[in-house]
This record gives sequence, structure tokens and C-alpha cells, in this order.
Amino acid sequence: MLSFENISHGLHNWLSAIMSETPVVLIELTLVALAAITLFAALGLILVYMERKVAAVIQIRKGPNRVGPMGIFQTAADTLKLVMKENFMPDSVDKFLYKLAPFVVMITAMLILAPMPFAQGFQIWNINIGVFYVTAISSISVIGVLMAGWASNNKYSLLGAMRSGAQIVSYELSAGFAILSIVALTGSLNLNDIILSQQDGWWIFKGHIPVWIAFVIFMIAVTAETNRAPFDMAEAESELTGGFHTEYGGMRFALFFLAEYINIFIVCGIGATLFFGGWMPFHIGHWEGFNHVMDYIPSSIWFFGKTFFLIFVIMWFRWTFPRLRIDQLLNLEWKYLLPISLFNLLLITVIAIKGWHF
Amino acid sequence: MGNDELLEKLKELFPDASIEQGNDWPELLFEHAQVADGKFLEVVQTLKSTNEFLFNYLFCETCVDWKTHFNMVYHLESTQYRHSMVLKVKLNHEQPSIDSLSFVYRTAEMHEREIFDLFGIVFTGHPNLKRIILTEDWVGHPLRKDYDDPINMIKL
Amino acid sequence: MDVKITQPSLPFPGSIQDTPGGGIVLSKLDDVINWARSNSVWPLTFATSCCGIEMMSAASAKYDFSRFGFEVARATPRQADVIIIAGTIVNKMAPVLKRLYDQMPDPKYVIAMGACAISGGPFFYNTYSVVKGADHIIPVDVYIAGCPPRPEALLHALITLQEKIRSGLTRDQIRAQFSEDGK
Amino acid sequence: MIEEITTAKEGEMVINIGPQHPSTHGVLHLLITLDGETIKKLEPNLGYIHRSIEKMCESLSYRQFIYSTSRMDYLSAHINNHACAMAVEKAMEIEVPERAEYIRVILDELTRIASHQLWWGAMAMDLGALSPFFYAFREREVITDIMEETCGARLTMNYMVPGGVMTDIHPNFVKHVKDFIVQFKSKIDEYDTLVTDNIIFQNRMKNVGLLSAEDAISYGTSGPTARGSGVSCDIRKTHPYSLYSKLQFEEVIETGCDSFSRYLVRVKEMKQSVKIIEQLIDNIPEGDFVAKTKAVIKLPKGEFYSRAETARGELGVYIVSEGGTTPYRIKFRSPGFSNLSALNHMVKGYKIGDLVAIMGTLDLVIPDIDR
Amino acid sequence: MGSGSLISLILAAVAFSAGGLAVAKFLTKGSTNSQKGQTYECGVPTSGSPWNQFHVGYYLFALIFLIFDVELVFMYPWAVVVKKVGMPALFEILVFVFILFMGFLYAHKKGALKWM
Amino acid sequence: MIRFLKNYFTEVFQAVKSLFLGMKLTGYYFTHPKEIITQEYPENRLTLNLSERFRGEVVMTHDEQNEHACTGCSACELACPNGTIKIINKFEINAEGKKKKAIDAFVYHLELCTMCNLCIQACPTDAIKMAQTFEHSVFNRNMLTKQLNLAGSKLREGVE
Repeated sequence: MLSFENISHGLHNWLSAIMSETPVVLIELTLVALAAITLFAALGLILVYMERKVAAVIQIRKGPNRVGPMGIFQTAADTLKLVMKENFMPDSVDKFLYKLAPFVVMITAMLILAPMPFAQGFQIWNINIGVFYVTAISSISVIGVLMAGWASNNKYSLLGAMRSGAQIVSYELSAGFAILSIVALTGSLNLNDIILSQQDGWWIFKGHIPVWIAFVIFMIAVTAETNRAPFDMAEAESELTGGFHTEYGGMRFALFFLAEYINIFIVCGIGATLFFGGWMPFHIGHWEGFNHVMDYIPSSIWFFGKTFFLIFVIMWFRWTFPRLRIDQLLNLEWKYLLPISLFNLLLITVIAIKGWHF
Repeated sequence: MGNDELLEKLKELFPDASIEQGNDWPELLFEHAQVADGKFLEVVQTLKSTNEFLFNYLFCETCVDWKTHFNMVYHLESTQYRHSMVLKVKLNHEQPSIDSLSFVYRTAEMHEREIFDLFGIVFTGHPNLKRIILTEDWVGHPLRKDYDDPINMIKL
Repeated sequence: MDVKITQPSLPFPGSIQDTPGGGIVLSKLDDVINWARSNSVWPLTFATSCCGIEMMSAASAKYDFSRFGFEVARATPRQADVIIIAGTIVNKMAPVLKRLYDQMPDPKYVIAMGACAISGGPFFYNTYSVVKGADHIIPVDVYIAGCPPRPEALLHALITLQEKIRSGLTRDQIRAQFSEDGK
Repeated sequence: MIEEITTAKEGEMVINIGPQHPSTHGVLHLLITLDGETIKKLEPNLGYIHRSIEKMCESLSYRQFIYSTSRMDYLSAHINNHACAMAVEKAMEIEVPERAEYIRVILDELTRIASHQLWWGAMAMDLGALSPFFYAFREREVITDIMEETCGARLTMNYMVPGGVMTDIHPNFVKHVKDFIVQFKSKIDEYDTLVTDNIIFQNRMKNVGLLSAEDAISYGTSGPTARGSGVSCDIRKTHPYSLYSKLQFEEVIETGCDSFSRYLVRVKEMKQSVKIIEQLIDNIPEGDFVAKTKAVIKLPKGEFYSRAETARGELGVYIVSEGGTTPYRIKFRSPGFSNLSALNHMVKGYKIGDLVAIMGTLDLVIPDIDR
Repeated sequence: MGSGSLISLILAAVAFSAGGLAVAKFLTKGSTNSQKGQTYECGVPTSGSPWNQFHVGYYLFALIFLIFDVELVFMYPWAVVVKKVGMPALFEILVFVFILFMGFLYAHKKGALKWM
Repeated sequence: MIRFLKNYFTEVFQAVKSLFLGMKLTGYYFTHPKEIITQEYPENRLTLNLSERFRGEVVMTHDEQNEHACTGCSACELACPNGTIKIINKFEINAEGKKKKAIDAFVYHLELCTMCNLCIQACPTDAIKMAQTFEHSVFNRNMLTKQLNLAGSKLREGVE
């Protein structure tokens, strides 16, 4: 069967057969880089297009439909235009940080891709502390945002960046607790182990209501962490015009824009992995026949299907809810999400220890 | 209170002002000399706090340039009794100034800034009297009848 | 002006075309870039008066200017491509408008929407504070008459602007060309 | 402006909101002193759309000046025109035919609904919810279509003339208005589900932007802004004009004094407007739609004041006539101007996010403020 | 693939961003004018620099987060082994969380979590 | 404490419920694409039906003989609030040798026009009317100044 695993393994074997180890590694690393860039570009185009279409249908309108059939080249045109826009930098900015910020954001987004299990046996780096790695790296992105906001020498940017900082660091806690509850259930930080532990059913079905609560908290927290509405404090168009990227235009703005969508993809991928079994097909306990039928659907489709469903949910949030105010946002975290997730974690620990889950 | 009754009461209270029944409401007209030196504030306070009047709602404040003099026009209403009246003060054309009502009616603060801007009437005691609508460097007061701006104004 | 575009998808200028020799040629890079620019015109959220409401109507579900890819209204000029002057420009506003226009990165376009933006419109005579036409302050690419113009008229203007961008001509060139055509 | 920068204390920041800002709904310029994100002081700076309508009207005839008032508060264009027409009629002592009155009131109320719908959408958009805007415009477009069919324009109609209305209503008018009422009633619940009952929205609106009844009067606020503070000030009730004294409707008053009660007033007012239209639409009397007037209108010498309730509050038209064909002085008492003067009082101590919510509930239309 | 892939990913990100920027830099032409480089603030000249003193509340916030984040880090190893160790681990973490929670309540009472 | 917890959880539950209802509504629209009301403008040009009263621009009606009904009385010019219409008259000598006033050019400034309909109301001979065109976008502002009477047109017989 043609799958990502077979392709990557086949490629590795073929390369190993014809040359020595060092060039193989180099070629593979180049291939990884190329694949990552392609994935980035493709995801950016697809997600922005998806966002616009989802928004359009929810808002009873058609959405982009004039550039290519169904408007599928709309985002391509946008990207091309942004690239060809004047490469412009205001005079009063802190030049070094201003230029560095988009890179920081992009590098962070790229790095989190490393432990992502896109399909069965298809992962860039099978690190044994995958979950921990993801939480650690994802907190770096706030530095990029803060850097951008500070360097812009613009009051709106600064306010947006400060908001964003407070918001991301706060919501990381409850996101962390939600992730921990799955770690407690599986007893491993390795993303592959977590997926394999869901062979007889995804955690969302196995773990009773506490896992649902953890999932909901996870979704809320990652929506906030990615600065998405209703938590888009950092941008808050109607308040701060553009927030931290007010002074960014053209390609640099495109990078922020892209990174935002990649981050959504990543957190939804993590969510799908933790709660919905990543590439693991839909299995029910020991119904071998049923499970076998499900296995016919390639694992990559499972992964992307679940991820895109979660992305859709996050978009659905955005087009339904009003924005919170910054103090309410922090209130929500400190007063509701944090205590609930903390106690939920303890509850899940009890379930894990007692083995009450299915 | 009906308009006639109101008229009587006003006449009783302000015997030296010229009071007449306008098209809609009683009109109370003061010469500037009558209300100079802070007396105008007293008049307004009386109108606002006398139990029979309670004119607590200044719903329109404006000015009319009569070429020889300015007329400040205050439209007052009582939100309790729903009767209204017009208070007018005649100001001289050379150096028009009058007491600011911004501490009696808070809305007057912005209205007076607008009138200062467009008519050039100085409100003594106003907390922040500067142009609000036109730019700071604008010359002249455009709603005056003698205002002429050949650059910006194209006459039809 | 007649609207020439009737099929929903615009032809991609960089598309592969068959030549008699059997080979393929790519059209010029410039055409591709102009194609991208014309299809991705992000407006600045800028409205001064009545025409702004019709601009909102054009954004609303019934007219939906997102079909053209215009819906990404940016609040900051750094990310905007077109400034739709929707409403009267008065003397106090003129420096602000100039500043906003100046702060936009190139390439940038201007649409003057409605009588006020074109010429001062209803406030042309006997007013002391109205700028008699926004093109006294910043160069304007497309003028839409109307007070306020219908949302469809705005869409028409956007299509006109797209045509201009796609032709790759400068303001003066296109003016000269279309004056001959009697447009 | 310059002094304030130097006097700004340590840690305080002076920030400009507007003239070009998505949430000021036009070109209002607010100069805000911030401490962290808390607003210490707010100073409005007007005039970015001051079009000198008052000066211009001094050289327009009484038939002509009405059109310029549609451009003031363009969301209540009909009501503005109505107020001007009333002022002229009052001075001329013209008896307006009953049919014209019916048409006028129906159109006024339709305008009010359209205005509130736009406000509702824009308000939700300010708070970051974008979809309500599109749902609100769906219904609003039905109204604009009705307007276009009868008056010939979507926004700035210039349909009222001294003595009546310009043309008779379109034959389909009654049917379309009825259709609209049916559609509106079926969709109004969605407004509540999507926005009014939403917990985020309520949290952002409740106890924000407090304006006590006393302050509301002192600041000269009117319309939903004052009624949200428990002040009865609906001109349609307190000084009835046109047909309003004969109609059954409630003056919506909320006593919460906060943004949420101002919000509720407007939402409930839409329902009241529908009620008014329902009373009128079936019994538009036959007859003339305009009274006979002279071709050139000359007002007698004197001062005339007419008041009308626009979607934003009380509009006053103050005409000083010298007996000629043009007004000697005209003053539009615009509701937005007074409402705006209360803004500084309302936002002190709140956050920037609240400023947007408070400004949203004031429903400012900047050309109405600057004129 | 080992940790070497991280380097390649970083390089990919840099190449991606820098590539785009380079295209923008070399292929586009811009115009200059005196106002272009100035700070955007709704179209009016800005007053004062935002680079001045910050409210102390921001730092408090950062500190509290730091505490919680460090605690969170301690919980990761615990979560991995909790299934194996069983009930004792739960009680240990209860004590840990209790202390943490008290600190949190204290901070909350003191108003350190209020946004200024 | 119990009260507090109860309130706390009711609050959370109510909040989640209200959010869920909102999502249900948007979800309804997402799953019902037939609610889409978009009219696609340039494609629907041929079927676009504007109300006959819609005021797009002032036009002068000409019949097949290239004749119009404008006597050049300039009532519209006087009625116009902002000088949109300029009528330039000339004197023609008709067949009987009498001098007769006729329009030379009926200049209409579309860029100034506010479509207020006052000129149409003022016209005694119904020579001008409002057209339902709205596609007035041009690259050059001068193109908006129009001459409404066609070249070589003249006054219809019998119109005074």
C-alpha cells in the first residue's frame, strides 16, 4: 500500500543503498526542509482560503469566487501580491528587532512541526518527550509577538503585544494541564506512544466526561494561545487597528499572517493527536472487523481530517463570538479555566490510577 | 405648566427682562448689561432650581448674528413638567462675551466650544475654551454674517 | 463603461498557451504580478460619511465584495492597497487623508466614491470647509459618481480598477487611452 | 495638544483614536490619556467632517435645504427631512394631508429600524463578532429596497417636501412593507440568540459606561442614550408631532444606566417601530400626498423650532427667518453632539475595549455631530 | 530522524522568510515621502514615544506566570509515572497543588492578577 | 461554600449554554447554503431589475427625430441646490424670421449631482428624467461632465 511511511522508508533505503551515511543524512535533511516549506506554503494557502469560505457561508454570502474556479486561486493572488508589495520599514522602529520578529515567529512555527506524527510512521523527529517539546517551543512564539510590538514604536502595537504576552502565558497553564491529563492517562510524553495507546478507542471516548472537559479547556486555551477570536486581543482590529502588526506591511505582515495559521494547524494537530488519536483510525474496543475496515482509510487522511475538523471548530468560534475584554480574558483563565483544569487533572489521575477508563 | 402661566411666572420673577410669547414657547430676552458680572449664572440657576420651573435640560444652545449684535439663544426644558422656554441674551458685536453655563448644564461645555469656534463669543469661566471644529490656525468665525473666505467659499 | 467580464473566473494571464509550433510559452512575469495585484486589493477601513454606509452595504451579504477578494479590510494603511474615499473630505481632514495615503506602501490605488469625494458634490458651493474634490490632495484612480453610489456602482468601480491594474498602465497613460475611447 | 504631551505623567500614555479608526464609525478623533490600559481622560476633537451645512443652508431656498439634511444623520435621513419639512410647514401654517402623514410616519419608522439594524451590526462588529453584521444587513437591505422603490434612493432620499411627500407611494409599497414585517419578526429572535443572550457580550456591556439619569439630563443626552438611563425623553411621546399622538406604542425605558440597557432600548425600539408600522400600513387613507404650496416658499419673519425623534435622539431644527426665501440662520440641534459630550464622563476608569463598547452604544454618526 | 532535523527546520524557516523578503526587496520598487516612515496612529501625528516606563503590574504578571510555569514543568515527570506509582503519587501531588493553589489564592486576593 | 460552588457551576453552565446556542445558529447557516442571498453583480447585469424610480443620473429624452422637449427655461437650473445644471441658450431664427430661444448646451455635472430629483420636479415640459444607470465609474473626472442634448437635436414642435 502506498503510504507516507512506505515512501519515506523506501526513499531512505534507496538512498542508503547508493551512497554513504553522511550524504544520505544531508540529502534527507534537505528533503525535510523542502517538505516543510512546501507544507507551510500549502497550509497557508489552504487555511486562509478555508477561513474565507467558512466565514462566507456562515455569513450567508458567497465568498471569493472570481479568481479561478470557486475562487481557489484567491489566496495565491493575495500571497503573490503581498510578496510584490513594497518592502517597507518605518523610520522610528528598532530596526534589528523589527526585522527579527517575523523570523522568530516563523522559526517557532516551523520547529513545532518536528514531532508531529502526520501519518503512521511518518514523523520528522520521534522525540520521546514530544508533548513537552511542543509546549516548550510554542511559548517562544510570544517572544516574537512581543518583539514585534515593542520594536514597532507604535502605541497600538505595544498595547497589543503586552496583551498578547499576558494572554499567551496565562492560557499556557490550562493548556498545559489539559495536555497533562492525557499524559497521565497514557504515562508517556512520546506522541507516538500516546497515539498507540488509543488503538482501542480515542481518549475522548475512553476517558468519560473529565476528558471532555479537558478537551474543551484545551480548545479554549489554544484558541487563546493562537490569538484567535474571541481572544484576538493582540490584534483587536476595532480597538487597536492591527495590534502588534500595525506597522508591518507586505511580506513581513504575510509572515505573521502565515505563522498564525500554521500555529492553528499545529495546535489542532496536537489536539487531534491527544484526544482523537492522531492518525489512528476510528477503532472501537475489540470489534476487529470494524477496526479492520477503518484501517483501509490511510492514516494521513485520518490525521488531516481530524485536524481540519478542529480547525473548523476554531474558525466557527471566530465567526460566532464577540471578543472578550482583556481583563475578562484573564479572569476567565485565572478564575475558571485554571481551577477547573487543575481539579480535572486530579480527577483524571484518579481515573488513570484506578484504571476506570475503558 | 401651560405657556401662559409660565409667561406670568417669568414676568413676576424677572420684571426687568423683556418677555413675550414666541411661536412655541415664552421667550425671555436680556440685554447684556442686565446680566453682566455673573448675574447671568444667577438667572439660569434660578430657572433651573426654582420648584415651579425646574428647567434642568438645556436642549439647544446657539447664537444668531444680527449684524449689529449677537443673540445667544438657550432652549430650556424641564424634564419633570415638560414645559420649555427660550432664554436670549443680547451681546454686543465688538467684544461678545457671556458667562459660561458649563457648570450648570454639562452639555454646554461642548456647545459653547462650538459657538466660540463658529461665532467667536467668549465664554467666561469655561474650563477649556478652544476651537473644537475648525483647526487651531483658522482665521475668523465662519457663521458670522460678515465672514468672507474667497478661497474656500465658491458662491453660487 | 461596459463590463467585459462575464465569466465568473478570470483567465489567468500566466496560463500555459499552446503555440502553433507545439511548444508552450509563459506570458510575462509582469502580467502575473498585475493579475495578482488586481485580484487582491485590500481596502483601508476609511469612510467619512454617507458613502461609507453604502460601502458597508457592498460588504454585506447581498452584494458581497469578498467575491473579488476585497473583503480583507485592513485598519492600518501599512497593509492596505486601496483607499476608498467614501465621503466628504474637509479641510481639517485633508492632511489626515494625505498622511494615510502617504503611509501606504506601493503600489497603492485610490477610489473616489460619490459626489463629495469627486468634487465636493452637494457641498461645492457656499461652504467654507469642504475640499472641492479629493484629487486636489491625493491622486485618484477611479471616480464613481452618485450620492451615494449604489453598492453595485462600487463593485463596478472595483472592476474598473482591476482593469486598470491589469493593464499595467500609469494613471496618465490610462487616462489618455480611455479619453480617446470616450470613456 | 502639545501641552498635554509634556504634562503626561510617568507611565501615562497619550494615544489618538481616530480620525481613521474602525470603531469610531467615521472620522471622530479622540485624544485619550491612558494609564496602562485604563482611560484617564478623553477629549473629543471634532470637525473632521464639518461641512458647514448651517452656513450653506443660509443660501438655499426652503425647498432646497432639506436635501442637505439627509447628509447630516444619513441613517435617519427621512426623520431629518421630516423635521425640516415640519419646521417649514409650521411657519407657513400648511395643513399636511393625512395620507402624507401616514406615509411619513411609516417611512420614519422604517428608517429607525434600518438605522438600529445597522447600529446593531456595527456594534457587534466593534465587539469583535462579525457575523451579526451580515444578518443585520440582510434585513436592512429589504428596507433599503422598499425605500428605493418608493423614494428613488437607498440612503439619502430627499422624499419629504414642505407640505407632504414628493411622489405618491409605489403600488407595491404596502405589500413589501408587510413582507418585511413578517421577515423581521421571524429573524428578530436570532438577534437575541446571537448577541443579546451571549455571555461574552453581556459581560462586556453590563456595568460599563455608567451614566446616571441626572448626568444624562445635564449632558443633554437624548434618544436611546438617555432612555437607557431611565430618562423619559422620547419626543414622540413628550411633544407628539405628526400622527404620533394617535398611535399606540410604548416608550422604551431601561433603568440600568449602563451600556447594556442602552443596547436593550434600541433592540426593543425596533419592535415598537414594527408595532407602529403595523397600525398604519393597512389604513393609509386615500387623498393627496402633498398639500398645494406656492412654487417659491417664503417664510414669515420669526423664529421656528421643530423637534423630531431620530434614531439617535432629539433633532431640533431652529430656523430664524427674515421673511425672505432663504433662512437667515439655521441651527440643527443634533442628538449626536450632546450624546458625545457625555462620553468623557462615561469612559473614565474603563479600558480601551470598553471605550469601543460605550461608543458603540452611543451610536454616533459623525457627520451628524459635525454638521 | 534525529535532532539534526531541527537545524534543517530552522534553516527552512529562515530560507522561507528570507526568500520571500528578498523577492520583495529586489523586485519591488517603492516611493519615498516625508510622512511614510512616520509612526501610524490613525492618521494624526503621534505624540510622545511608547518606549517609556511600564506599569509595574505587567512585571507582577510575568512573575506569577513564571512561578506557575515552573510548577507545571515539575508536573510533567509526575504525570508520566503517576499510573505506575499509583495512589501515593496522587497524594503527593495533592499537597503540591494545595500549596500552589494557596499561593494562587493569595495572589488573587492581592489583586496581582488584575489587568491594569 | 456549597452555595458558592453551586453558583460557580451554574454560571459556567449558563455561559457555555449561551455560547452553544450562538454556535448552533451560525452552524445552522453554515449547513444551509441556500440561505445565501448574494447577488453576483457583474454576472447578473442583464437580469438586474432596478426600481423605475431609482435615481441614477439625469438624462434628456430624445425621440426618433432627435427632438427633445427642453425649452431652455432654466427652471431646473434654479431648482438645483448645488449648481449641477448649466443651461447655455442661443437664439435661433425660425422659419418665420422670429428670434426664438433654444438651448445650445444643457451641461450636466454628474460629479456634483446628488440625485435629489428637484430638477425633474421643476421641469414644466418633462424634458428631463432620471435614468436607472449607475455604472458611472471613470478614470477621468472630466468625463463626468456631460452635455445632455444630443448633437443636432432640436426642440420638439408644440412644446412651449
